[in-house]
Amino acid sequence: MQKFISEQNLHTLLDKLIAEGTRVVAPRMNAGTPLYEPLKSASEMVADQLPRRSGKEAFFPLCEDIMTYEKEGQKVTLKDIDPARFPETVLVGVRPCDAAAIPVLDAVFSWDYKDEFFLERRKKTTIVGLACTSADDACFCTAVGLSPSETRGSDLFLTPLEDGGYACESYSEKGEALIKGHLELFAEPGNSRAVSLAQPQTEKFDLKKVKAWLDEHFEDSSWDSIATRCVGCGACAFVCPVCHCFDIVDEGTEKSGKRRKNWDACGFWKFTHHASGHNPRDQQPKRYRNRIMHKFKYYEDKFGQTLCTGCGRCIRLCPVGIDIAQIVEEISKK
Amino acid sequence: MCDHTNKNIYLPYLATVEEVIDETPDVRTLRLVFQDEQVRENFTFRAGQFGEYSAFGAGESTFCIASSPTRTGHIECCFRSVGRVTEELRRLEVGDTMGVRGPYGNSFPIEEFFGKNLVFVAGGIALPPLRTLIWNCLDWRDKFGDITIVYGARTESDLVYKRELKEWQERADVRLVKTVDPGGNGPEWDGKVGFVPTILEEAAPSADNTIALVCGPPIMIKFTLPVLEKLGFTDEQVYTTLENRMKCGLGKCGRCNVGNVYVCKDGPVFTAKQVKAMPMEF
Amino acid sequence: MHPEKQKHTFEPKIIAFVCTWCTYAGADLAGTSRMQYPPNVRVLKFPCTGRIDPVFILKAFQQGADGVLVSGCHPGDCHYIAGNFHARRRFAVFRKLLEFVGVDLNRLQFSWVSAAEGGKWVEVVTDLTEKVRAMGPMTEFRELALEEQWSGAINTPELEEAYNQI
Amino acid sequence: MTKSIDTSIYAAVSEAIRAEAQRILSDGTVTAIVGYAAARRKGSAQPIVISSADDAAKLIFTPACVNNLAVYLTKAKKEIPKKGKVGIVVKGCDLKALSGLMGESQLKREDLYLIGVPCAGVLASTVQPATELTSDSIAPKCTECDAQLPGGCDFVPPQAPLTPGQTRKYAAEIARLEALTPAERWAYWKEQFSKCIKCYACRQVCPFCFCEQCLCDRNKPQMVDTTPRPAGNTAWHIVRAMHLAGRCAGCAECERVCPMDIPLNLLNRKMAKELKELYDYEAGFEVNDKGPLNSYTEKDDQSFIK
Repeated sequence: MQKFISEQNLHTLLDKLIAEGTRVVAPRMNAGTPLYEPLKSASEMVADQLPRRSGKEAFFPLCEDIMTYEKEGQKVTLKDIDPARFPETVLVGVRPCDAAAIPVLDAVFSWDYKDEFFLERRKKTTIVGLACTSADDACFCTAVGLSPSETRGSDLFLTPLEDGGYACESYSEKGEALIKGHLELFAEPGNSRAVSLAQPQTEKFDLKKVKAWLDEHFEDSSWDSIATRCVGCGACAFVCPVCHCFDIVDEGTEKSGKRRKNWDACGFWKFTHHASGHNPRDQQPKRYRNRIMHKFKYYEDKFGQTLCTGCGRCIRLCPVGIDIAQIVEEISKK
Repeated sequence: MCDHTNKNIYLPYLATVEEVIDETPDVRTLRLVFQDEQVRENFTFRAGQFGEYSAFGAGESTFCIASSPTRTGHIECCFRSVGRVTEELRRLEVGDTMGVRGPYGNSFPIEEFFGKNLVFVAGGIALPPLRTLIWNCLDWRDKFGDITIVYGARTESDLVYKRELKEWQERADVRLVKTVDPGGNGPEWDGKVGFVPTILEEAAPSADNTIALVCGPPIMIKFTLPVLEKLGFTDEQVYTTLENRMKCGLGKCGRCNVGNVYVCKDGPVFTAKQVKAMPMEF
Repeated sequence: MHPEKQKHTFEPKIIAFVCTWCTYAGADLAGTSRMQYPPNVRVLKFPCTGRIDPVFILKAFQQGADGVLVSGCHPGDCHYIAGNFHARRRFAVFRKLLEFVGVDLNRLQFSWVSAAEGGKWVEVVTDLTEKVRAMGPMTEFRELALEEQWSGAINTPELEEAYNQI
Repeated sequence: MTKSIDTSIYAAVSEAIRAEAQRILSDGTVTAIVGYAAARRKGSAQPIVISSADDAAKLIFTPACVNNLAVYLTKAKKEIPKKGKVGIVVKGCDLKALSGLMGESQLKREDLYLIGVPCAGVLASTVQPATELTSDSIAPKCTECDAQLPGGCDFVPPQAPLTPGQTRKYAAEIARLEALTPAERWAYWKEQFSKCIKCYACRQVCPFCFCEQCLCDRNKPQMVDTTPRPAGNTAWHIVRAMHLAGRCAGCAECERVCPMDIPLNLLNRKMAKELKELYDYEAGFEVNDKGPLNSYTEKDDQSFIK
């Protein structure tokens, strides 16, 4: 379904949704940092900045409770978290690189055992993508086969128009339902052209070639030169739209507390450290190798997808300037 | 509260500690009974599978289910007290409640072992993952040929399941070769003295129609595999279980992988052939 | 004869980190001398004030203390010669840090109480308890403990109940 | 008002670094040099370790050379070979960190060959690496810099940086916060800390966070909650500021690398300010065996103690 929505009507739509009790999550400024966060009013939305953290947070929170426990003498009572309590959400202004990440994550959270925490949020969230109009030289969505107008993952996709407002196309029943529920705010598509979209400068990687090299080069001296400078923080993984490793910890007192699931990163030494003291990935280059391998080989092996959408966040935010686009490009040329 | 139809895959079953057995000064066995009647009746597993055991307030740890699937009504876990969770589990007394998730992972293909001789090779705290299979096989004794168990630990007191070792030693249908590392033997020691790979070579079980099951610290495995090869075992005849740090046990959390193999889903039981095909990252 | 116990609407929880050689002995003296002081204080004994890590103070506030007292030997009297001199600098700086983060320093008291100063112990504990009582409960850290990242927050009655019990 | 900053000396400085690196690697003075090299993105730079004289040509110095390379010489980075003498390119602020590490017996002066860099400032983390250096785009730490010309190095290019007077950004911000009520300050930090994602980038880049196992990675006992919730985040940042008090040399790496823009260096600057007032201590180029928090005098202030 193709429609047009004016900037003002978009705001009206969001305010209406908020008033109805739907959680509207969109890029907004939090103490000077753009983040996807629930809006109190549509006017808070900042559409022109790539949020510092990706949209995965709406489905796979930074930290969430998975149960509570209470001890009384020898007895323990557990309380489950009812996924039915997750709020209905509309995620608006999502960059194509963030939206495309969500179907990639579906694979891992729904193979074999089903992670209802992710899947239930997924079910209850409508993703409104927004075509991307500005790229810097860290952006490389085009290199991994996506683009600033990529609609994968979006239920509804907005493209800014030259004469103002947005061209609006639905790609799922959820997207269609959002339009139909508020038809009065949408108009028939007009003749205005789309504004010129972002043009990331990175050339397309030959991902097959990259994988073929990775298949053969688990042991390779280049891992050391790539990752010696890595300081072992989790910044790249935490800002990544598709990194999905997590930890499970208990927090509370002797008497009662919660079990929580929170983001973890393969860059941490503790990630694979055994209680015995043995660590299969005992050096930083081994940990960084796992990051690259997971993204461009393991995930491909297991789920037939690339675990990277080229958002460039890890490049911009790496404390020591590790540039995954450059690394993969070099691999593709080997 | 916590029935197995529950959709929350991270929610454990509650289990009561029925018996506490000290195996060594720092290794303890807990015998557990599920509190929910339905779970108690319907919980089944296969030898080699593992569970996630909770000490509430401390977290979860991963161990194999150490009891035999043929002994129903309870399960056992056996662990060394080294970290926050295991120390907390060690504090549990009879009647206390803990959590169990599982069974997870693959298992030993026991049906394929029918009619064959079995050689179990274990070191230290790595006997429990094989003990589940050993009892499974002993309970179905007539389905297997000769059964040899080579088990070693650093010292006499580090040997786990001492009562069962005695029982196996006394059985005519099991050959038990027990050993301790040089210097680990006391005056009463009636077993061998030497490292497991050496003792295995001495014991020299025939590779003919035989399956070898190896579990132990990485260093023991490293030196045992060549010995088995020397004795004529092919890589398909040798099974081992891998131990990696895990959190979810469900193929989600992303830390137990060795290359593209998720130990929690594709393992923990592998043939030596599979292990050799993996990158050296375990 | 016990004096009439006064009824208060708010009984603050005070955690006292004390050194075993002086203040603990001082508190003991207060007890054996049958001096009265508020029962709000929970005493934790350490070998020396030098062993009292600032993180303990933080943890106490996080776990629900309304006030924290740190007390040890007078300067020059340290059983380990200089433990309290080091502690003095550390706590001077830690106070400034907490103040900068926005913790009201009236909830945190340091003192030197010797083994002979049962009376001073009573005075210090009473002063702090009454001061904190007047200030009301320490809500900052408790509220913080209930806060979730927006993405992980779910507001269910069961959870709220569970929270309230923690 | 935006004032431009003269970076014309950087080209000559880069040239001098390259020549010196070439010389000390080929004559065997050092086995490796930790320096900066250009990276793919326009104007960007990244740390590099070179061990061959042929690679000396890769070394650069530009306003994008923001890292404090001292972190690569600490225990936390076991991957860098520490055989023989190692050369390192240091700005004044980085040199203070090295002096601190020497004071804490983590490094020996004789194992290092210090290539000092005259520096007029580097770029803030909030701007793209190709941005021109101005009073707006400059890193906040550089507005308070008193170490444009490092002292006590083995080699310093002869150029002298020109640094116009700057508004001291941290001093101004600390003064602003100090003037608030405790409740207002608490609200400020609560908002900042709630953004934290516990990526530990602040810890990993800090030259002084060289502990084999951080207090926060230990779970017996679990002193600080590991989950990235406001409570654990606040505890973590308080603990870190305390552990750095009297040690932090002001390189502001923690703040630069924070992906969530938490003004972490404000805490460290505040601590430095207090230590200056209380014990007249300031991080500098000289090596002190004892920092202010592992020494004492009998006359230290105790007005806050009953």
